[in-house]
Amino acid sequence: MLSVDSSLDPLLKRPISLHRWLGNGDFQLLYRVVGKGTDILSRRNPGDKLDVIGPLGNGFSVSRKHGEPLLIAGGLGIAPVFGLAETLHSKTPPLLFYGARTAKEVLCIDQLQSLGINPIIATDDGTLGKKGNILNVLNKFITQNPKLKDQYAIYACGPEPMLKAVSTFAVKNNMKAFISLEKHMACGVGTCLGCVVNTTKGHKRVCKEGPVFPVEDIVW
Amino acid sequence: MLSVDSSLDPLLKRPISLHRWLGNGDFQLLYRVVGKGTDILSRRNPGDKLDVIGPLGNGFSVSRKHGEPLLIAGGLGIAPVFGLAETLHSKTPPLLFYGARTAKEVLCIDQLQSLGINPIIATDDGTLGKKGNILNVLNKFITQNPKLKDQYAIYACGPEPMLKAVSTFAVKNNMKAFISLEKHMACGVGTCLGCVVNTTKGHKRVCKEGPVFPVEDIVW
Amino acid sequence: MAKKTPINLRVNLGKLKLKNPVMTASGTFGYGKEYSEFFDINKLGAIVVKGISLKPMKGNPSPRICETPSGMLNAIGLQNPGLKGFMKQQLPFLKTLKTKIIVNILGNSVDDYIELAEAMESVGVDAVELNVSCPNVKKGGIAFGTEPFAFEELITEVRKRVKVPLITKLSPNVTDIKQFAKIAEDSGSDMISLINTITGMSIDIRTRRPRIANITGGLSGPAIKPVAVRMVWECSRTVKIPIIGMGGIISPEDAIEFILAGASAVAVGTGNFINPAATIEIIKGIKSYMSTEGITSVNDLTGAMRCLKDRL
Amino acid sequence: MAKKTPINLRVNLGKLKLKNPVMTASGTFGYGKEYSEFFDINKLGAIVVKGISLKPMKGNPSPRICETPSGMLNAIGLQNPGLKGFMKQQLPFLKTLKTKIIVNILGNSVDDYIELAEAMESVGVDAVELNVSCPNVKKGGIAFGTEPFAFEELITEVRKRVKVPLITKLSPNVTDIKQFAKIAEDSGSDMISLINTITGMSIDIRTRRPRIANITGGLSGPAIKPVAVRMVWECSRTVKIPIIGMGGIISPEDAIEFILAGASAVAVGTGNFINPAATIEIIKGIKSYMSTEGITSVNDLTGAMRCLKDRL
Ligand SMILES: Cc1cc2nc3c(=O)[nH]c(=O)nc-3n(C[C@H](O)[C@H](O)[C@H](O)COP(=O)(O)OP(=O)(O)OC[C@H]3O[C@@H](n4cnc5c(N)ncnc54)[C@H](O)[C@@H]3O)c2cc1C
Ligand SMILES: Cc1cc2nc3c(=O)[nH]c(=O)nc-3n(C[C@H](O)[C@H](O)[C@H](O)COP(=O)(O)OP(=O)(O)OC[C@H]3O[C@@H](n4cnc5c(N)ncnc54)[C@H](O)[C@@H]3O)c2cc1C
Ligand SMILES: Cc1cc2nc3c(=O)[nH]c(=O)nc-3n(C[C@H](O)[C@H](O)[C@H](O)COP(=O)(O)O)c2cc1C
Ligand SMILES: Cc1cc2nc3c(=O)[nH]c(=O)nc-3n(C[C@H](O)[C@H](O)[C@H](O)COP(=O)(O)O)c2cc1C
Ligand code: FES
Ligand code: FES
Repeated sequence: MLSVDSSLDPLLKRPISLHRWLGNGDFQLLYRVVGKGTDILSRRNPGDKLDVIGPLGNGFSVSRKHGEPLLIAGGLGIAPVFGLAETLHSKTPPLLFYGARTAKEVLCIDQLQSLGINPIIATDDGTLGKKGNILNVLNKFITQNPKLKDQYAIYACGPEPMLKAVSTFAVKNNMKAFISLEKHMACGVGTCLGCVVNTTKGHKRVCKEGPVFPVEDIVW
Repeated sequence: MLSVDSSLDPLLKRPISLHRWLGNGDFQLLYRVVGKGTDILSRRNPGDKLDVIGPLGNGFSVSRKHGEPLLIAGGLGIAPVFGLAETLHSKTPPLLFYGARTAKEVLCIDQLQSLGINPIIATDDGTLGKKGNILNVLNKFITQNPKLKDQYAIYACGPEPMLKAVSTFAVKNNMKAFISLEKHMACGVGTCLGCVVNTTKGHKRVCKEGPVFPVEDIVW
Repeated sequence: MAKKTPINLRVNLGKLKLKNPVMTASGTFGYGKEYSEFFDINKLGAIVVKGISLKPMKGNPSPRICETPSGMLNAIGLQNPGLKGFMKQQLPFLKTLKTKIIVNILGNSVDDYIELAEAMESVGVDAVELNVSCPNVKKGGIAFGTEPFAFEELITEVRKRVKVPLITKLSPNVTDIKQFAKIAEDSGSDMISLINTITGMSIDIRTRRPRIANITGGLSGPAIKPVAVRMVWECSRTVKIPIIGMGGIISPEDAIEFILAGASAVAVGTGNFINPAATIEIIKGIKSYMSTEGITSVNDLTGAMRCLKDRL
Repeated sequence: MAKKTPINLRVNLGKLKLKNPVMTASGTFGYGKEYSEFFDINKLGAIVVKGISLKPMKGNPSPRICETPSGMLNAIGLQNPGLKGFMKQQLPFLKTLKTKIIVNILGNSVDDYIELAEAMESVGVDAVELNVSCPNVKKGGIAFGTEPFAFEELITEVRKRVKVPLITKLSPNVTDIKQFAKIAEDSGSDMISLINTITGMSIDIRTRRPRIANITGGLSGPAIKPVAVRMVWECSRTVKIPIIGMGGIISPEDAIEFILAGASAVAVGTGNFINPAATIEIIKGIKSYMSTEGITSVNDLTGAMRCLKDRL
């Protein structure tokens, strides 16, 4: 969570995923300007100080016992997914399915390739990779390689409709899947109960018990 | 009046005097960082756009029929007083009494001198000019040159206590005096009635009928 | 290709017909002259002028305003030139305008209001807005707007005497604003406007003095918008008369929010101070929102908020 | 040279003695654990925990919060683990702390409150805060905090049954908060805390849906500070019992403003979200203000606003 400036409007900190750890306590964030807060953030100058608390919550934790990692990123979901890919690349490079609205919004491709990862891409307007929804691409891929179902576990981040589709896909194919959720947040540390998601075990805080949840726990 | 940025906090525009007209519609402002708004203003980058309405109100209007101009500036009151000095300098350079807290806060000295104006300065801590209150200096000056009373009219801008002292001084010495007042403002154009000063003719709007008033009109 | 249907911004608030739903809030637009230097004020749906009392009022001492987080406090104290002063100094200019003129009136007794309303009707203003946030001298100084019986009597009596469209401006400083909306409707008010300012206060910790001379003042601006939207929504589910929504409107989005909550028209107050052209930009913005959303009449937006049934 | 008098931050709220006047506001500090990762929460004057009901409550559906100008709306829906859950999961940790523990309780009937207050007293919490913003099921769902008779009965009955210091938390959604302050005092409440959130609402104009699933929510944060300061001031001139002031406090200046207005202690709510160390910075800031101003006991600041007599 970070404050974009010290003004009281916007008031709340913004939740942004850790994109990359650079060592020495340095880190990178990757964000899209969508509203007032991110707009102000984008106008801050190099050297400016930001008020940041974190890292918060659980993050993706990959266990090979679930299978090899199959990553899915939708839009800015690439921010944490790339970070995950980077920590994973030492072993077999993970599979990455990456959907975006248009070619321009497909990010980190060079860095991914330098990690040996060749993402399978789909864009809504077909300007890069397949045209259409990345879940359709994944569906086709798994239908053509049904054995992969048992070898892989899914780690996904993206907009809610995509995560719902991932959930349906995982259940249908009986695959293990972990998704990183977005909810509006106030405190970011678990005290306000503002960011809850309905799960089979009751309301869970996305900022504290999440943002990553096994799909089977989520009650959509 | 200017907006320091588009955030809703701070909400209101800030009143800042026109310091200098540079021609071609360009102008300069001279301001002190005192709070949130001026702080944000001071962090804006060259080339940034500001939302400004003005010029508003009446400004100093010097008429030689009142006598030669004797200017008094206190602190940032130099901002409009300098502008006035600049428009006046073609004829006999005006007298300028200039008080500030400390040498560092004495501004525009080079420009004043290039206009042929050698201000009489007083600082609270004595780091430049006389030590103490500029009104004491003026008092002594007039006591030593009593004839000047009839030749000069006063134009003053500065903090309220100084303007009160100017008022007392002018009344005592039977001199014509015009003072530029500061009041908190919301609209700046005369509609909110927030900035009124009590005058012999009822409440007057500093943003519209002012900021400059003849001292004899003000009911302190 | 089908001809594009033109966008219709006209709204009828009972007999009061506006070319668009955007008006100014009383006390923030003077008597129109000042802002006419900034834009063509004839483009407004209506102009609501600063509150007028029978006798001239000097108002409160200075300081009268201060800034608060995303808002401001004011205690102007209803400074105004009085009925005669208004007729002489302000009305002639207002009469030249090609927009509706609404006069906000205030008094300390029912008779004051009647006299003012009759005077305004006689000179042909388009509507009268009752500012009920003033103390009722007869009832020991309790404001008309927070005491249901005084409130009811006021509207009933004024209604008996004038035919001019009556707007009752509701105070938000009450436990249940729906109650007042209902009384206004039942007592013959043609519409209601809300919200007036919320009473607040601010202290300068260095001088230890209140930041405004009157100690308390009225809070306005974006800070109060969520309260205002809620109250408009509550009232719109309670009464059938049209609602003029206000409280913190600066942008077209703000105005649309009030309309979706149930307002038939909106008024811009503090927003004029932040951006003198706010009203004009709001009119344009509503239009472009409607064309993006494929809505042809602004009336179709009133109360068009969607929500899950089980939450109502 | 004279020895510098040490600055005394201790305040006595009746029997409840605090090492300093800064506490947390219910619902914004969980049960203490989360913020203990950020700073030593033992430094706080007191911790007020999230409201506890007899049975666990699941709370409202998502979205539960949204941002507004200088504020936020929340409709958490009082999610909490219930009395048993609290005793088992939260109390053990709270018991290890070296600060006062205040439990905010809520119910739908007088009996609920009594049972909760007795349970809290029996486990030795330092004070109980009555959250009266809940609907009174017996009285047809009207909130205890906005209906004077239900309010009076609640406090009177709870008071009869427990000796533990009782704090009544006032709702700002009333016409006259002084009335409720007085009833609280007369009914045996040891102190009052105010303000709870102001009901508000926000609509997303693109989806045309309310921004929070519950439609309306409670407005908190700096936006409401002027309203809160005004209400604290009004109450402080009405009752003699100590007042805990809150509503939009983020900085030491904010806290001092409430104290000058008449609060004996303050609570930080939304401010914790903006700056997790806000409370600690406020304690430091009050201290340095006092030393600049030459004030040795924070009690001397309570109600120390100066104002022109003729405005009172
Ligand atoms: C756990 C988590 C991780 C995230 N990581 C990233 C990231 O790495 N890069 C990135 O670009 N974005 C990320 N987001 C989304 C990001 O938080 C929002 O885009 C951002 O808060 C928008 O702020 P704004 O002021 O520009 O937009 P506005 O729409 O003006 O914001 C208004 C309010 O809505 C909230 N809000 C708006 N969009 C979202 C959203 N999608 N999720 C949660 N709250 C939202 C804001 O925080 C704010 O409180 C993440 C969100 C979450 C919950
Ligand atoms: C007619 C006029 C001309 C001015 N010209 C200049 C100038 O040329 N240069 C300059 O440095 N300053 C000038 N000032 C003062 C300047 O407006 C304030 O210093 C500034 O508004 C402070 O804003 P802030 O946000 O930094 O301070 P804050 O204290 O955070 O402001 C809070 C509120 O108080 C108001 N305020 C604070 N100080 C003053 C003040 N002295 N007068 C009026 N309102 C105030 C602000 O406008 C704002 O609404 C002028 C004031 C007036 C009325
Ligand atoms: C400076 C000022 C003066 C006002 N004067 C009046 C008035 O004379 N009569 C009235 O009914 N409302 C008056 N109001 C209230 C506004 O009309 C409006 O109801 C309120 O400010 C909320 O809207 P806003 O947030 O858009 O300003 C005044 C408000 C302000 C800020
Ligand atoms: C997320 C959230 C949850 C809250 N939960 C409670 C609660 O359980 N009980 C209660 O009495 N007040 C609750 N409140 C109200 C606060 O305690 C406080 O009275 C209010 O927010 C005003 O203070 P602030 O502006 O500092 O937040 C809650 C407030 C927020 C923002
Ligand atoms: S953001 Fe407050 S609990 Fe998650
Ligand atoms: S600032 Fe509004 S009338 Fe002067």
